[in-house]
Amino acid sequence: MLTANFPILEIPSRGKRLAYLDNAATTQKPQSVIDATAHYYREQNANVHRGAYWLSQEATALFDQTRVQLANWINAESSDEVIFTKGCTESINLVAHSWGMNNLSQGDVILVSRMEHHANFVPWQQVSIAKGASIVEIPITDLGEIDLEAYQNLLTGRVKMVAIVHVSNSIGTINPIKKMIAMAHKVGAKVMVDGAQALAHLKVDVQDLGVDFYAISGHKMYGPTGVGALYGKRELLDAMPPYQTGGSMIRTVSFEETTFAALPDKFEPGTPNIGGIIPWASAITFLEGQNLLEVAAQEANLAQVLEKQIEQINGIRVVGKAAHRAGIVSILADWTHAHDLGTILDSEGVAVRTGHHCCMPLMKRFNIVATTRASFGIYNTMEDVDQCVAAVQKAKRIFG
Amino acid sequence: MLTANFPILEIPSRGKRLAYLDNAATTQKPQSVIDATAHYYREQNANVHRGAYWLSQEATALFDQTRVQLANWINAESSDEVIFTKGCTESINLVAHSWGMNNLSQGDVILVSRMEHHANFVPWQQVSIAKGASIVEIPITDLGEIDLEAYQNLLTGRVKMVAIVHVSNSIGTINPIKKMIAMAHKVGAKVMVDGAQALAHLKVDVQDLGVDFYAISGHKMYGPTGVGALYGKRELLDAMPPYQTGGSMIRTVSFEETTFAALPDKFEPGTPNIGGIIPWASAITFLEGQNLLEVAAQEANLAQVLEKQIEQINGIRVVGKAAHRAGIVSILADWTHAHDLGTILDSEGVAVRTGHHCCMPLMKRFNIVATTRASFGIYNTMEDVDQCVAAVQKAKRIFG
Amino acid sequence: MIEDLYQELIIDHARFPQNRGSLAAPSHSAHQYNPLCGDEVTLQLLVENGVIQDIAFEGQGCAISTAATSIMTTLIKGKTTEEAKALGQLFRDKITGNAEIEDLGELEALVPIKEYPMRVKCATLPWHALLDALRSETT
Amino acid sequence: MIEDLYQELIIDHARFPQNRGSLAAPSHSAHQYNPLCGDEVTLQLLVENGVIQDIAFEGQGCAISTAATSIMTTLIKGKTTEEAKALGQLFRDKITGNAEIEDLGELEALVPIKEYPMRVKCATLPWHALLDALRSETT
Ligand SMILES: Cc1ncc(COP(=O)(O)O)c(C=O)c1O
Ligand SMILES: Cc1ncc(COP(=O)(O)O)c(C=O)c1O
Repeated sequence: MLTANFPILEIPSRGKRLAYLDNAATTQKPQSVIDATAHYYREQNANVHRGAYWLSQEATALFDQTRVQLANWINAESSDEVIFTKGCTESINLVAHSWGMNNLSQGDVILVSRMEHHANFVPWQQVSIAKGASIVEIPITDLGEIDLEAYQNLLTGRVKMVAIVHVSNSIGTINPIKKMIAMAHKVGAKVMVDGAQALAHLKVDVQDLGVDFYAISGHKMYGPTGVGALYGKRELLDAMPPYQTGGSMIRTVSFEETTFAALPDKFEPGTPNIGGIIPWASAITFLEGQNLLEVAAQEANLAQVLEKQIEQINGIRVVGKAAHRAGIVSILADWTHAHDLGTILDSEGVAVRTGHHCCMPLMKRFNIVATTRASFGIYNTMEDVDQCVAAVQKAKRIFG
Repeated sequence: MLTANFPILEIPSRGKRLAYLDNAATTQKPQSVIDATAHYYREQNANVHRGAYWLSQEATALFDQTRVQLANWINAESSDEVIFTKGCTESINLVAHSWGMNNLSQGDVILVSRMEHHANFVPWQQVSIAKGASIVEIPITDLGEIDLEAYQNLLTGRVKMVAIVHVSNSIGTINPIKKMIAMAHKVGAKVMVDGAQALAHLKVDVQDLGVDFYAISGHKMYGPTGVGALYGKRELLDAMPPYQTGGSMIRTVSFEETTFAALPDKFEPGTPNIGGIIPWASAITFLEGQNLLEVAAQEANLAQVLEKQIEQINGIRVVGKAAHRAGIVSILADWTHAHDLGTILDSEGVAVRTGHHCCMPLMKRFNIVATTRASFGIYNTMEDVDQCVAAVQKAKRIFG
Repeated sequence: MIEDLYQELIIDHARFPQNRGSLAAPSHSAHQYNPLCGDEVTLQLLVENGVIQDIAFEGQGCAISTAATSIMTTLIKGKTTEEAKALGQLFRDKITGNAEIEDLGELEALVPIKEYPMRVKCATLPWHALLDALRSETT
Repeated sequence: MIEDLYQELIIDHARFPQNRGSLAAPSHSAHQYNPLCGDEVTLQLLVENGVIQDIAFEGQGCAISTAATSIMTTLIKGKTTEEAKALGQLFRDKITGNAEIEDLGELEALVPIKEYPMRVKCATLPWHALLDALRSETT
C-alpha cells in the first residue's frame, strides 16, 4: 500500500483519522526521503565542491547526482540548465530579476495570466515598475480557463515575457502551455512557466514544451522543503548576469574586478541546501516508480467525486470548472465563510486550506474573498473523499 | 562524551579514524538535530501560516518558536528583527540589494575589509557598480588584524556602509566589531557584520554590539543546511523595500497595486525551509547547553597546539597570527602545494579544506594562492590534533 | 467538540449581528484587516465623557469574527473606554490560554477558539479595532 | 595507498618539470585556469605538418598538475596532433574509471588519482589546455 510509505498519514488529527487534502500547499514525504535525510546528516554531511576529503567528495557526488536526475526527469538537454534554488518562488524571482532587469525597457509588455499565484505575479509587477514596462492581464473565462482568443490578441511585438502557471493551485486548471509557448514565440516573447503544481502529477518535458524558463518546487513533489529549481534554456541563462553573489559562483575576485563561474554555479552562491538536495533525489526516484498518468487520473477522479457529492449539498458550489483539471477542488458555501468551513473540517480530521491561496487577482475575478480548497495527492483514497463530504455535511447541519 | 552525540564522527574515512577539521565549511549535526529533522517529516510536516488544520497549526507554532529562540539567543529586541533566509550569503545579498540599492548613490563609499569572504564582498561590489558608489578596502596588518588606524582614517562622511566579518573563516581573526561599529556610527555609516563563523563559538549580543545588520548561517552552528538568518534593526528593516516577492509577504495584490506585509513576513516570500527551520531550534538548544566561553577556549587551544607542532616541521608556516583568534589554522608548506597536502591529509582520515576559502583578496594580500586550513569544532580533541600533525609529517616525508 | 464553538449563540450573532451599520457623527473610528483570511471590520464609536455612548460596525468576515464583533459591541456600549479596554484585555488573555480568568459572560462562547490558534485573530479582530479607534480622533 | 600516487616519478616531475619555459614562435597556445584550486597553466606548441615539433609550458599549480603537465609534454613531443589528442582521451577515460584501457606508460603514475575525484581536474588540466591550444591559432 502506498499510504504505508507515508508514516504521517497514520497519525490521528484532533482524534480523528487524518484526511490530508492540502497537497497543493505541500505534499507529505515518502519514507525513502525521510530516511535519506537522516542518513545524510548521520553519515554523509559535508560541504560540497571544495572539500579536500572523502566525505566532501561523497557529498559532492550525491549532490551533483540530484541535478542530473532532475535534469533527466524533466528532459533538459543538459544538467547545466538546472539551477538549484530554495523554491519555486526564488526561481521566478531569479528570472524576473536577472533576465527582467536586463531585457525589459520602457514600453515593453509582460503578459501575466489572471490565475497566477502571487509568486509568478508580484516579481513581474516589481520589475515592470522598475523598468517602465507594463504588466497586462491574460483574462480567463468563467470556467477558469485561459481565454486563448484574448491571449492571441494580446500577443504583439511589444510583448517580451509571458508568465503563466502550468497547473493552477487555486482551481486546478491545467493550462495548454505548449500551445501558449508556441504562440508567444511567434512574436518573440519568452515564457516563464510556474510549474509548482505540475511535477507531482504530470510528466514534464521541457524540450518538448519548448519552454524558456520553468520553475519547480521540491516540497510539492514529495521532496524536502527548502529546495527548488529553475530550468532555463542554456543560451538564455548564459546571457544573464548573476542574481545573488558570493562564494562558489565566482571565477576570480579582486577589488578591481570580479568574474563569474559558468553554469550552473553562476547562479548558486553560498552553501546550498545539501541536506535537502540530496534527499530530493529519493523523491524523484519515488515518482519515477509511479505511473504518473494513472496517478493523475486517480487524483482527478477523486476530485470529481468530491465535487459531485458536495454540490448536492444546498448552497455549495465549486469555483473553477475547466475541462482539463488536476485534483483540486475550491469550495464555496453561501451559508458560511471559508474559514469556518475549514475549521469544522479540521475538527473532523480533514486537512484543507482556506483563503485566497496566494491568488488575489483570481479571487477578485470571481468576486470572492476566499475558498475552502481540497487538493489531492498520490496517497489519497475514496475514504478521504467520504470523510470530507461527511464533514461538509456536518458543517451544513451546524449552520442550518 | 560530546562526540557520541555526533554519529558521523564514528565512521572511518578512507579506512582511518576521521579527524573532522573542516568546521568552518560546515559543522556536523548533533543527534538531536537529526532526530528533529526526521521527526518533523515523519509526524509534523505541513505548510505553515495559512493552514486551517491541526498539523499546520503545530508546524506553524514550532516554526515561530525557532524565530523566538534565535532572537533570544542573539538578544534581538524583537523576533520581528530576525528574517529567515537560506543562508548567510542570502542574508547579505538581501541587505546589499534592499538597503544598498535604496540608500547608496554616486560618490558614496562602502568600506570592505581585506579579509572578507566573497559573500560579504561581491554583493557590495555589485551594488557599488550599479549605484556609482565606490568600494574601498579596509587594510589588514601582516598579522591578519584589521588596521584600526587606517580604518579610522577611512571613516569620512561619505562612508555609508562598512562590511566586516566577525570571525575570519580563512585565518581565524576575531575582529573588534563592537569598537568598529561604534566608530562607523560616529560618521553615520551602517555596519553589516558577517557572522557566519561566530555563532558556533561566541555568544553574540546584537544589542550590545549595536550592529545594524548581522548575517547568520544555520549549518555552521550545528544546524541544518539551507537555513540562515538576517538580524536587522527594526527601523532599518521597516524602511527597506521587499527583496524577493511572492506569496506570504503581501497584504494585497492586484494588477493596479501590491502592498506588503509587516516584518518579518515582508522579507520571506514563498514556502520557507520548514524542515530546516524547525530542527534549527534543536541546534540552538544544543548550544544553549554549552559553556561557550570554555568551548571557544578549548577550540583555540587545540588550534594553538596544532600550530606550534606543525611549525616545527621544516618549511611550514601558518598564515594569520592575530592576537585574538578562533580555532582556525591556515597552513602553508614551502615544499608542497595546499592541494597535495590536503590530499595526503585526506588519505590519513584528516578532513581539511584547501584553496582560497572564498577569500581571494585576502590571499592576494599575503601573496599566496591557497592554504590548507584546519578548523575546529566543539567535538574536536587532542587526538584530532595529533592525527593532523602526524599526517603533515608524513607529507613532509613524501615530499622530502 | 466543534459544537461548543459553533454554538447557537455564535451562529445567531453571526447571522443577525447587533449594531451593524454606521454612526452619523462618530468621535472615533478604525479599520482592521486580517490579510490572512480577508476578515475586515470598520468600527465607529461615539465617546462622550469617557463613556462609549454608541457604537456601530461594518465589514465582512467569518462567523467567528462577525459574532465576536457583534458580542463586543453589545457588551461595551455604555461602558467607559477604560472598562472596555480592560474587558478586551481579559478576553485576549483568556482566549490565549489563561484559564484562571473570571466568567466573561457572552464572551465565553468564543473561548473554545483557543484550540484553534490560527483562528484566534478572528475573535480578537474587533478588540484590536477598538484599541485602534480609541487611539484615533475623527472629525 | 597515498604513496602510489605521490611516488618518486610524480615528485620528480613536479620538482624538475620537463619543457618548462616558453617558445620563441609558437603556432598554438592556450591558458587554462582551475579557479577551485588556483592551478594555472599556459601551454605553447609549435606544430608543423600536423606534428608537435616543440612544446613548452609555464604556470603554477600543485604537484599533480605540474607533474601531469611535465609528463604530457614529454609524451606528445614528436607526436602528431591526432596521436596526442587520442592519448589524452585514453588518459581521461582511464583516470575517470575505465580500467580496461591499455598501459599508458608514465601516465600510469597518475592513475591512482581516480580515488580522489576532486583532484582529477589537476591531472587533466594540461590535456584540456592542449585541446584548447589546438583549437587556437597564434600569430
Ligand atoms: C565568513 C563567511 N561568510 C559567509 C559564508 C557563507 O555562508 P553560507 O555558505 O552559509 O551562505 C561563509 C561560509 O562559507 C563564511 O565562512
Ligand atoms: C502555483 C504556485 N506557484 C508558486 C508557488 C510557490 O512555491 P514555493 O512556496 O515552493 O516557493 C506555489 C506554492 O505555494 C504554487 O502553488
